[in-house]
Amino acid sequence: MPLITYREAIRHALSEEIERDPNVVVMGEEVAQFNGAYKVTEGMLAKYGPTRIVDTPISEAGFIGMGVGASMLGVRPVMELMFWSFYSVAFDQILNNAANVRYMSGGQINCPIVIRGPANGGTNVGATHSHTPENVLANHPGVKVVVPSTAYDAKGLLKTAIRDNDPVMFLENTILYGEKGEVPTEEYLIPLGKADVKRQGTDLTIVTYGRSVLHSLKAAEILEKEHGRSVEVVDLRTIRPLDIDTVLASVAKTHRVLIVEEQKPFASVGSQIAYMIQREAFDELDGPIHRLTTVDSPAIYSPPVEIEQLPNPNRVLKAALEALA
Amino acid sequence: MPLITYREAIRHALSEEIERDPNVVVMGEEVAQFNGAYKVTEGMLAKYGPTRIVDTPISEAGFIGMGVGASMLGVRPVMELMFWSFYSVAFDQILNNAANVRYMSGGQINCPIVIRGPANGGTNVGATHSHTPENVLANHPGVKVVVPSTAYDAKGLLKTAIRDNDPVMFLENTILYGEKGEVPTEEYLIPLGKADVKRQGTDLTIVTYGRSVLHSLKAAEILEKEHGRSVEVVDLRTIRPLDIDTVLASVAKTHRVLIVEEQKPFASVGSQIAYMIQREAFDELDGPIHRLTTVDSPAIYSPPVEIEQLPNPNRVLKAALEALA
Amino acid sequence: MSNKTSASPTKQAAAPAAGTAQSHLAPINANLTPEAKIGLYRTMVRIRRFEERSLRAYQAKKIGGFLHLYIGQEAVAVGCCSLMGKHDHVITAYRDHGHAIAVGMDMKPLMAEVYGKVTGCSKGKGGSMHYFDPKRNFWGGHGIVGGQIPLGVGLAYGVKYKGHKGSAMAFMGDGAVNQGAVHESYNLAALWNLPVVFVIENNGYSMGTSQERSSAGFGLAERGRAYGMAWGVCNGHDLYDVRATMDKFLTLAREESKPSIVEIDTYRYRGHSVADPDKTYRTRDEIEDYQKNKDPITLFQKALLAEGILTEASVGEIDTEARAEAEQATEFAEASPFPTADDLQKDVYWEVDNPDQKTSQGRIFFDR
Amino acid sequence: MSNKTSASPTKQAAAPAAGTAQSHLAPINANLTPEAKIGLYRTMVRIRRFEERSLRAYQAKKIGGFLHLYIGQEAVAVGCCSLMGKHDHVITAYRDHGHAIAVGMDMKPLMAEVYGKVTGCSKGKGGSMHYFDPKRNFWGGHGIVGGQIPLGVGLAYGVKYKGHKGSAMAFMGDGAVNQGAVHESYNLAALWNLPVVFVIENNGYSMGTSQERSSAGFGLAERGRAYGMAWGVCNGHDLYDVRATMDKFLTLAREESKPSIVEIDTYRYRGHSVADPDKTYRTRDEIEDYQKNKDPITLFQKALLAEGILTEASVGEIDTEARAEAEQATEFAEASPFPTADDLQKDVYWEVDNPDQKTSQGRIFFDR
Ligand SMILES: Cc1ncc(C[n+]2csc(CCOP(=O)(O)OP(=O)(O)O)c2C)c(N)n1
Ligand SMILES: Cc1ncc(C[n+]2csc(CCOP(=O)(O)OP(=O)(O)O)c2C)c(N)n1
Ligand SMILES: [Mg+2]
Ligand SMILES: [Mg+2]
Repeated sequence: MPLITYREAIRHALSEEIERDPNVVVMGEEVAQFNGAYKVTEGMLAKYGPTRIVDTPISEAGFIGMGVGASMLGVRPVMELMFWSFYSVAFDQILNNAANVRYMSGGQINCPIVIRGPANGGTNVGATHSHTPENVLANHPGVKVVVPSTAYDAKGLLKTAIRDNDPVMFLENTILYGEKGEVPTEEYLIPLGKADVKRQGTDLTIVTYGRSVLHSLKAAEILEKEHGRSVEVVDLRTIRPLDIDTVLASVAKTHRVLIVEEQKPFASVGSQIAYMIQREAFDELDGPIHRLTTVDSPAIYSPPVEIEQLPNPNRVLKAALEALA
Repeated sequence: MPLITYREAIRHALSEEIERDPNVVVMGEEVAQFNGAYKVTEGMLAKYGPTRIVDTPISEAGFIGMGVGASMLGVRPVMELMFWSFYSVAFDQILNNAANVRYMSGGQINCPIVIRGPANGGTNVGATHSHTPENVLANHPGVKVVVPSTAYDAKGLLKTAIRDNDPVMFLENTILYGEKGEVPTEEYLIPLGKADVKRQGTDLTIVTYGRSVLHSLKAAEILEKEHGRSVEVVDLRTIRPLDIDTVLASVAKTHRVLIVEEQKPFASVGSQIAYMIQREAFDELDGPIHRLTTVDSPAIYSPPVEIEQLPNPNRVLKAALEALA
Repeated sequence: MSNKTSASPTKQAAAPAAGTAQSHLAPINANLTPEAKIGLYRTMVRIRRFEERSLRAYQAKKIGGFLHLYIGQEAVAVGCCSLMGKHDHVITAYRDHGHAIAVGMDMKPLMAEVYGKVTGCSKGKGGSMHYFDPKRNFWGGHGIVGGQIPLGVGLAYGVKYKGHKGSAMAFMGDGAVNQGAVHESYNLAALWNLPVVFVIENNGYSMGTSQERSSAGFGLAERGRAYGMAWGVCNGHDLYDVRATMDKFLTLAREESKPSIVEIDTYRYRGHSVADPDKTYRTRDEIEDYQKNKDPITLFQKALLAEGILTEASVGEIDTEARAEAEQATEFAEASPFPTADDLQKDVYWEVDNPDQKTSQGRIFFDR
Repeated sequence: MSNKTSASPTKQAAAPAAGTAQSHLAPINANLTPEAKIGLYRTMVRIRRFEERSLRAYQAKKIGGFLHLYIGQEAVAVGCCSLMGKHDHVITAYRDHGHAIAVGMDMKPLMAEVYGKVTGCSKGKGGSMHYFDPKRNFWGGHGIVGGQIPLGVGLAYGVKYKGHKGSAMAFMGDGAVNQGAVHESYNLAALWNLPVVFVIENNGYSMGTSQERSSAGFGLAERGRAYGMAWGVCNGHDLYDVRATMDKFLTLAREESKPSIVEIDTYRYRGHSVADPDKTYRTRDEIEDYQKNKDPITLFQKALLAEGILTEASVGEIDTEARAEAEQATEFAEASPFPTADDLQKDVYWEVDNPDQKTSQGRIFFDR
C-alpha cells in the first residue's frame, strides 16, 4: 500500500467524493485560490473549478449557516474551518441550527453537512487557537463527531462522513497533517462509531483518540520494552456515535484503564468514557480509571512548555505507570 | 427570616451591589424599560436610572464583548442574557475573550464581569432555548460557574460573584424564579466553591445542583417515608470552583452515589464528578456511580413529554432505587 | 450613559418612501383574478382567526411555552408568500403562524403543534416557534433571533447551485437586524449574487424596545447600501403594495440572481408574546390607531368591496368559514394524542430514523 | 457559482478620497517640534528593525507559532498611537508588533515574548499575537479575527462611564469587517455615542483573499453610513495624513463622544504570516511598487530630509541604533529562561494569583 500523508488522505477523500457526487461542495476560508491554509485542498481549485471549491470571506457564522441551509436543499457542503477553534463564532449555526433543525421539524429535514478542520494544540498558537471542542460538540445530540488519528482512518472516515445524511463534525490535526501512513489505492469506507484497537495488550487499556493515539502507542512500546507491561491501545476514532463495546471488551481483559486525551479536563470526552466504564464494567475494574489530559489552563504559547501542557509520550508513560501501580 | 422569591433575592443582590459600588452596571436586553423579560430587574430602572440599568439591542456578541472590554477598565458589568441559551451567539466573546485575556496577557488584566440569566429546560420553549451550558463553560479554565438552587443561595452567591475579580457565569432558572425561600434581611455572602448539604443521609449520596436539588429533595423524602432509605443531598452550588471535598466526605459515609443533573449526558458536569469520585474514592464505592440526566435528545416542546425528558422527582426516585439496589 | 440615539425618531421612514397609491395597478395585482383576490383576503382572515383561537387555547392553558401572535401583520406573509413559485423558498423567525398558513399549511397540524400533539406539523417537537413544511418550501420557524438568516442565504445558494430559477425569502424582525449573523449574510449574499430577499418585518419593536433604541442610523433596509445591495421599503398594511414591491425584488432574485433587502412597515397588535403584559413601552392610542386606520384585513376588505369583488355577505361567509376551520383545528388538536417519552429520541438523527440505511455503529444516545 | 462580486475592483478607493497633499500643514503636524518628528520617524524605523530581527529569529526556529509582520504598515500604528493621551486606549488584532512599539513598549519584553520566555511582556503565555501593556493603555494583541472589536467598544464605554475625556482606537484588518461582532459593535457604538474610532488597516488582503473577494460594496469605512456614523479614509503610507485624519476623528470621540470608522490604505510587504508562501494571490510587481514608491518610512524620511530635520547622517544613526536595540532585545530574549510547567496555572484566575485576597473555596483546577 502506498504511504501518503494524513493531509493527502483527506484531500483524496474530498476529491473522490467530489467526483462521485455533484452535490458535494468544498468551502471555507482560503481553500481555493490559496490552496488551503494547511494545504489540504492544494490543487483542487485548479482541478474542480470555483463551483466546487469555494473561497469564503471571514464570516464563519454566515458561511457555516449558509452551508446548513444549502444542505437542507440537498447540497452536500464540506465546510473547512481554518481552525476548529473558530467554531466559537459559528457556535449558534452549528449547535442550534445544524444539530436541532431535524428535531424541531419533527424529522422533516436533514442536514448532510460536514464541518472539518484542525482541532489541536501543540503549534504554539495560543489560547484562542487551540481549542479541542469534541466534548462540546458531542454534548449536543443531533451531530456526529469524528477524530481520526491516521491517514488511513482519516480517508475512510471522511468519505463516510460526506455520505452521511446527518451533520458530521470532523476534527483533524495540524500536527498530523504531515504524518504518513499506508492507504490503499482502491476505495474503502470506515463506518462511523467503530473503534480500532491500535495495539493489543493485557495489563492496561489506554482509551484514546486523535494525536494522543500516537503518544499512547509510543508509551506502550516503552512500557513493553522497559517495563515489561502489555498495554492495549483503543483508538475511539469516532466520539459520537461511540463504540463503547470495544472499550468494555478491552477493560474486561485488562481490568485497568487510562484515558488519554488532548482535552481540557473538566467535563471532557474522557470524563464521559470514565463514567460509562465504571457504570457498565464496575466489577471488571481493579482500580480507579485514570486519565491524562491537557494541563488545565488556557493553551500557553511558550513552545517548550506547551509540549508539557499537552499529552506526550513521557506524560502518558508516567500516567500509565501510575494506573498500573 | 422573610420569605422571598428567588427572583427577588437576585434583585436584592443586584440592588445592594449597585448601591455599594458605583462601578456596578446591570445591562442586557429588556432589563430596564421593560423591567426584565422575567422581571428580575423590575423597578430597578426607576430606582437607579439609565446609567446603571442599561437596555441593549439584540447583539449578544457585541454587548457581552463590550462588557468584557469595560471590565478591563474596572467597570463591573453584570450582564443579563435573557436566556443563557443565547450564549451561542456570544460564545467567542465569553470563552475566548473573558476566559483567556488574563492568561494571554501574562496576568496583566482581569475581567470582573458577571454574566447571568436563566439556563434550564422545562418551560416548553424548545431545543434552541433550553441549553444548560454549565459543562461547556466550566470546561474553560478562566471562568467561574455558579448554579444556585434557592433564594438564599442565589442572593449570597450573586453578591460574591459581583465582587469577584474573575469572570463569573451565573446560571439561574426561570422555573425557580417564583420559588420562595427564607432570606435574612442583614447582608451576607456565600463563598464560591462551597457545596451545601441540603439533606443529611447515610444510604446514598445524591450529588446535584440547580433545580435538580428540589427534585432530589422530594425524592429523598419519599425514599425515607416509603422505602425507609436515608439519602444525603449535596448541592454543589458552584461548578467551578468545585467543592469536591464535601462530595467525597459524603461518599465516604454512604458508599453509593447518584448524580442528578439537568444536563445532556455526554460530557456533562456529572460525568466529571463521576470521574473524580471514582478516581479519588474508588475504595469507598459499593457499586457504580449512577447518573440521572435529561433524556439525550434536543429539548422537546410538547409540555407533558418535556417533564419526562427532564429530571423530576419520579425519575430521581427510580434512579435512586436503582443506585441503592 | 444614555441609550438614546441621536439619529432618528421611532420608526423613521426609510427613503425611498413607500408609494402605495398605485400598487393595485401593478400588473402583479391588476392581473389577479377575482377568485385569486378573494383567496388572498381569505388567507389573511384565516390567519387571524387561527391566531385568535390559539390565543384562547393559550389562555385556557392548553399551550405551553411562547405564543407570538402575528395579528396585524397578516398582509406581509400573505403578500410575500402569494408570489411563491416552485423554486421560491421561505424561512422566518418564531412569529411564524402567518407564514405557515400563507404557504398553504393546514390549520389542523398547526393547532395540534401548539398543543404539543403528535399530529402536529413538527410532531409536537417544535411548538409555536417551529412550524416547518419543506414540501411547501417552508423551512421554519426559528427561535434564535437572526439565526435563520444564514440558513436563508443557504437556501438561495442551493437554488442557484442546482440551477433553478428561484429565490429564498428570509424574514426577520426589526430587532434582528443587529445580530452579527445577519450582516455576515448580507455580505455573503451580495458578494456572491445569491437570489435571496431579506425581508425585514418592521413592526416598530423588538419586545419592548423601539427601533430607535435598538438600531442606529436611519433605515434598516438602507443598510443594504453598505453592501452594494438593492433595497426597498413598502407599506405592510397594504397587501397590494407588499406584492408589488416584493414582486420587483423577487424578480431581481430570480432573473438576475441579485439579493436585496426589503423593509416592510407593519405593526403587531398584541404583546411580543402572549405573556408580555405590553404596558410599558407603547401607548393604547398607538395600538388603536393601527387597529382602526391601518388594519391590513380591513383595508384589503375595503379595497375588494370597492372593486366589487367582495360583498358584505361574502365577507361574513369567509369569516364564518375561517372561524369554523379554526374551531375544527382545535377539536383535532384536542382529540390528538401527545407524543410519548419513546418519541424523544426519534427525529434526532436521520440515520436512526432510517435503520434500513444505517451505516454507523456504536452508541449514539447516552444514558437512557 | 462565481466568487466575483460585481461591485468593485481590488481596493476600490473609498470616497471621499484621501487628500494627503496638505496633511503636513494640519496643526497636529505643523505644531510638532523637530524632535517629535524625529521621534515618529525613529519609532517607525524601530518597528521595522525589530520585525526584521524577529523574522531572522523565526527563520532560525527560535520562535514558534505564527509571526505576522507589520512591515509596510508602520505609519499606521505610529501615526495613530502618537496621538494618544492619558485616556486614549488601543486594541488590535494579531498583527500587533507595530502598535506595541508605537505605544512605547520596550523591545526586550517584546522579543522575549516571541521567544516564549518568562521575561516576555506576557510571560511567554501570549506569543507574537498577544502583546499587552495595560499600563500604556494597550489592550492587545488578539487572535480571533474581529473578536477584539467589541472589547474596543467596551474600552470606550469604560472611558465614558468613568467620565474621562478619552477614546478607544479599535484596529482591525480589511478581512475583519465581515465578522458579525464588528457590525454589532458599529451599531452599539453609534447607538450609544461611544468614543471609539474603528480603524480599518486596509492592506488589501486577508491572507490570500483580496478585498474584492471578501467584501461586497464599495468602501469599508463607508459602511459606517448605515449606522449614521462618521467615517473617513486616509493614506496610510503618509504618516502626516494618518495623524491629520485620525486627529479629526479622535477629537470627535473625545469632545463629542461620537464614534467613527477610519479606513487607512496600507500594504504589507510580507506574507500573511511568515509561513505564508505569498505566491498565489498577488504579483511581485505589486509588492515592489509599494516598496519603491509608497514605503512609509522612506516617504517620511524624504519629507524630513526636505524639511531639513533629518540629515543623511542622522538617518544612518537612527537606523544603526534601531538595529542595535533589536539586537540587544534578541540577546535579552536568548538569555532569558523559559517559563516552567509550574507557571502553566498562574495568570488564569486573579484570585489564584492573589491568594491573600482569596474568597473562593474548592478546587479550581482539575487533574493536575
Ligand atoms: C439571540 C437571541 N437573543 C434574544 C432572544 C429573545 N428574543 C426573542 S424575540 C426578541 C425580539 C425580536 O424582535 P424583532 O426582531 O423585532 O421581531 P418581532 O418579535 O417584532 O417579530 C427577543 C429579544 C432570542 N430569541 N435570540
Ligand atoms: C474568526 C477567525 N477566522 C479566521 C481566522 C484565521 N485568520 C487569521 S488572520 C486572517 C486574515 C485577516 O485578514 P485582515 O483582517 O485583512 O488582517 P491582516 O492580516 O491583513 O492584517 C484569517 C483568515 C481567525 N484568526 N479568526
Ligand atoms: Mg419587531
Ligand atoms: Mg488585510
